[in-house]
Amino acid sequence: MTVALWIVPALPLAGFLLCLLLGTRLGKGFVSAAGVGSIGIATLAAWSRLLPYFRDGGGAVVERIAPWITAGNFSVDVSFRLDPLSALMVSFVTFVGFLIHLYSVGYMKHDETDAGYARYFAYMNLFMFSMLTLVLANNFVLMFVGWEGVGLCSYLLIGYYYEREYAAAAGRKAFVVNRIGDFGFLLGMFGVFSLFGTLDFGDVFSRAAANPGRFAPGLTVVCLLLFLGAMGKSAQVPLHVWLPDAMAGPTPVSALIHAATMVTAGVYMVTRCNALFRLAPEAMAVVAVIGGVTAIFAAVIALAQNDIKKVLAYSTVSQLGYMFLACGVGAYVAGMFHVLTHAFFKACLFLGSGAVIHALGGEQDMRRMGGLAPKLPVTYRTFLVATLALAGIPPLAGFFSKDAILTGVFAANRPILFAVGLFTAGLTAFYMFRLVSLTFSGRFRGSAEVGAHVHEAPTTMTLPLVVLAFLSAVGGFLGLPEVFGESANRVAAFLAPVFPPIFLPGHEVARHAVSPAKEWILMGVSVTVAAAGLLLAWDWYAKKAGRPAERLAASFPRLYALIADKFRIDELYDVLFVRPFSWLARVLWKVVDVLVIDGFLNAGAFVVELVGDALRFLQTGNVRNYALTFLLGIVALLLIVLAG
Amino acid sequence: MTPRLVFDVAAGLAILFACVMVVHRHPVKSVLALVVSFFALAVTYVLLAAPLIAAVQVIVYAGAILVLFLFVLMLLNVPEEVRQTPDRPIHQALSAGAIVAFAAALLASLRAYGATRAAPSAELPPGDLAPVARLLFSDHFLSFEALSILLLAALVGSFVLARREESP
Amino acid sequence: MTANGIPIGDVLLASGALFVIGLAGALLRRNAISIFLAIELMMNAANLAVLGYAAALHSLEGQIVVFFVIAIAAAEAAVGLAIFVALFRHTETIDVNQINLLKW
Amino acid sequence: MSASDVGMLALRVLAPVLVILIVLPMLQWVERRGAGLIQDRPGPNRVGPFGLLQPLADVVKFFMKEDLIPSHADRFLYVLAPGLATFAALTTFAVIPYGATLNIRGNPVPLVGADVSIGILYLFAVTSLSVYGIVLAGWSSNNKFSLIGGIRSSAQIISYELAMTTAAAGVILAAGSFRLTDVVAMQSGSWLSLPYRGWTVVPQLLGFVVFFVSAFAETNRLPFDLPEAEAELVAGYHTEYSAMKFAMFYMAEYINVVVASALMVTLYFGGWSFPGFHPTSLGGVVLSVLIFAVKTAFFVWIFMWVRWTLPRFRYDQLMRLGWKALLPLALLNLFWVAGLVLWNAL
Repeated sequence: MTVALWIVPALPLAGFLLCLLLGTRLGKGFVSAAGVGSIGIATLAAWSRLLPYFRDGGGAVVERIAPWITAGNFSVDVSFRLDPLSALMVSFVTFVGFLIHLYSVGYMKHDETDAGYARYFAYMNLFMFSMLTLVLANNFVLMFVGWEGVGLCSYLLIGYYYEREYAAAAGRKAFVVNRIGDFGFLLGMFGVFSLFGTLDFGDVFSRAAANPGRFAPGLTVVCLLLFLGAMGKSAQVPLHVWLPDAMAGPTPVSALIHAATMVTAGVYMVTRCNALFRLAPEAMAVVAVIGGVTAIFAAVIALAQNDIKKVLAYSTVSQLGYMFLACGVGAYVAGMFHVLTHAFFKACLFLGSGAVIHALGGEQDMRRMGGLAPKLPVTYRTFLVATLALAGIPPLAGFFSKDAILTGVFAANRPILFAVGLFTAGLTAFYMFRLVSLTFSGRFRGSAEVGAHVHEAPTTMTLPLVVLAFLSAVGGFLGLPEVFGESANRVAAFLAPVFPPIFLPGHEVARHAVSPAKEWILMGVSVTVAAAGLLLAWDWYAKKAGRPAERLAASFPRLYALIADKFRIDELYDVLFVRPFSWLARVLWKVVDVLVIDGFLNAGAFVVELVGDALRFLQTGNVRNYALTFLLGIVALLLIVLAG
Repeated sequence: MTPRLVFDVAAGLAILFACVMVVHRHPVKSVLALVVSFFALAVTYVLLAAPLIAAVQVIVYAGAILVLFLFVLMLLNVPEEVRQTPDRPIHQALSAGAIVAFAAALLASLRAYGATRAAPSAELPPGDLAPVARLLFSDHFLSFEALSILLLAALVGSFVLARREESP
Repeated sequence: MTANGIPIGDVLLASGALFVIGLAGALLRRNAISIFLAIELMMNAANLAVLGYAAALHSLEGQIVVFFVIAIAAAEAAVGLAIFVALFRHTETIDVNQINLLKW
Repeated sequence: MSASDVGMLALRVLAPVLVILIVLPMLQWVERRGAGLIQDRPGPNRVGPFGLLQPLADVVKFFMKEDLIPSHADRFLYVLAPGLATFAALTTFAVIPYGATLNIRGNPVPLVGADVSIGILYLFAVTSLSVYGIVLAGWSSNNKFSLIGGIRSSAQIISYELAMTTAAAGVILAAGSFRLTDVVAMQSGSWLSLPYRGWTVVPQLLGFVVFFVSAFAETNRLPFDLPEAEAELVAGYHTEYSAMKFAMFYMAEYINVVVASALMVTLYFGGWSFPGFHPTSLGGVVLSVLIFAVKTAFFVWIFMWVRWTLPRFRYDQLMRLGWKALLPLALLNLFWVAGLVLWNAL
């Protein structure tokens, strides 16, 4: 039996409605069953469809549910699309989503009231619905619905602890920054429609591929606008500021939304539109540069952060930069592959950090951690595996995906970007091992009281950790480099249909751009760099308890302060945008609203009052007076009629 | 007795008792005068080939509405209107003037338009009910149903209005 | 001429007379119920005119109209009298000169 | 209109009225003797054989008594009220057919006062006017018992008129006419045919029951004689009346009983008709009048029988019965009849 595609997003939607409407009344047991169960069933449903698809491969399957908007020659359907790209996304979105929901049961159980618990799972289910809609959409409009849906859920879940001022502010910030990106996406969508006359993915891409010369000129702008949307969603410089703050939400939220799935929607969208981007080399260049800058910029900031989740957040930003770097140089497969592996290990890292925070009763500052390895054995081991994967140590997943990206950049003949990527790889290894060292090795630096209560997380939390760690370890074998054989890169082979051949001079998809020898050398270099960063961090923080770093920071105090303050981007925005707007708003309020608008109203009211004061003497309350007046009016009318 | 004569007598009675109704200071007597007036009107309706309306006039107006008036008057035990020292003389004078003006205007317009605008017609067959009923339940069916809802609303409304407020 | 040899002008005259009488009652009486009665009379005067025209024009629609007017008068009387009962309970009078609560 | 026509008309109208006026005193005798029978006592038996002349003696007494008018009463209305009551009761007879069609020199003469097309409407119109007699009597007496009796009566009559009219609407629906001769004609056919042409009481038993009960309330008879409930209101609206005026109320009540009975016979029991009986000759017509009289007498007797058998209702029970039981039942009956008519069963 084939499961219809719409079932997959519909199940989380049902879970959302159940949790929302009945959750508070029926209690946590019901919410757990409905919230996690719906995702579980959706995962099963999706995989029952995906397994044959992975086995047999195949082209795009479009399932049309209903016409949605029809106006003139503009028509939009509610229709879902299953092709290798969406299949890949759905496979890990459902699966990782399910694991994180499972983890949430253990993580949220003791913290929240019934109402809060129901709210949490309702939002999470709504998020899953939106994300799956985004991924499975067959046109830009439906994708935008999912796009906005995930943005909304992100906002709601960041502000989940809305009673805390900073959480509410972080949610607001995420929303506002995302709006900038969404604005770009909308404009890009309009551009696509004006260029192609349709918003259906299949039609747009086939038209673009069939007649590249005709559309190429306008596409640069359209692609840049679309990429603006992707920048907002995927936290690329300079719209990256919301993601670190988003850590104010519960940790499973950070893992699911702000690491594994939602933030990669931008990469997914750019990859989905590769047929357009490949026709706009200037836009591609911008994507690559923004990606590279974001990668190194965020990695540098991550070096100096002390909050465990902030480090991971900047790491996420940095890795997203990698993905865009890949897309920008045309290595879409590598980018998507990194999306996949990143989902595994970053989710694992976030969930691991959640376990640590959980164990320490809410403590997030690494300066008050340390020596947790023996107390949290499962968490420590899984965390270590995920860290090694992220750092790019073979044969773990991160190594292969990152190597694919670097190879792609190298092949695209972008030496500066390659250097940036390589250096970032080293930084990544460094800050991740700094994190591991500070957290798990050495001695415990927190208060004795907290230390006494440290305990391993419950099974619902450790099970997802183990599964994700396992996937982080072996996930890389799905996309072995080409040196291992022509068909070793299963991901590339599987995704091939998504990249339609475009016959335009200078735009052929490059294959075998790098010789096997060069490829081996590149691997060696990247492993060396990663290992160097790793060992340095190990040496500084595990063995010497961070003293070299302190010395280094002391010798460049201003630079260190700048990095620790995240290059003061927030402050810059505050001066550039927030304050002028706030000032303008005050002017509008005090002057325009109070004086002009209210003034008009008050003047009108004053006149009415005056007139009313004068006329009220006519209202005697005596019905006979009214009747008499009435009659006099009629007599007058009759006379007019008779005279006329 | 020709119909013409009957009409004149009935209309004359209607007008006469209408005058009595207005002039009489006791409300109960007023109601009774109005009953007679309406009864006479019913007779004119019969002569105008509308026997159904005549019957409805008697049943509803004389039999129900005016009984209701009587009922309320008896319930409230409304006293005779006492003639106070001139009751707002300006109002009375103005009213009288306006009424006279209105009557004159009415008469004038009657002369100008009334009689001439009606199409002359032959003898009307004695009113049969079936065509009226058919019209009522086909063309005016919706209004008829709306009317039933109005009556229900009036029933509920009057009940609510007249209910004695329960003492707290 | 209308049915049974009765001239339409006579019908209208009778109707007009009744209407003016009703008008006088409505304007000059002080008892709320008497005013109400006068209004009923005015309504009947209108009915008479309508029936007169209906007979003259051979139209049954006139009878329908009057039928509806009578039914609505019934509803109006029920509600109006209920209001008077409530009012009388409250103010102990139905002299409209003394019922002038609805003023500024 | 020739003189003989006018004479015929006068005869047609006046004959039943005269008959009733003659029969009325006898009814009183029947009622009192019946009461005696039911209550196991002799009843009037002094004047004449079996007290047969008692009515006559009563009439003489009523004429001879002093006619008092209370000083605080509204004289005009006080005098008008009994006349109004009697008049309203008598005029109802004008439209009830009391016999088959007579054939005089080729001219069919239906035995009915006035065979008008709105016969039943006329009946209800006059019935609704009969309230005035009672209400005015109660009010003009200027006596609290009378007033309460009058108000009760008007409320009662208006309330039950609804149920009664709605029940009768079923008959009108079946006959397709307001004309009472049509109603009788409808019931003088076959009981076995389809559409059914027998007495209406069979298909409309529910309607008849409602009409029957309402008739008691409309005539202010026990068990619904609240307006004159002697235990609480002395004698209700006619407390202050005496002599001939009292006699007129008394007459009005009996006329109403007869009219109600005649109406029930006409609407539900085939009027003057009888299954298998189709009068053509003069003798047949006379027989039809007799049949009508016997049927009516039967119902008159039931009125009396009930009076001496059933206890009185309480006022709120009376109202509740009228509004909450009889009216819905009458509506139900109307739906039932409408269904029958729709499916050509009537």
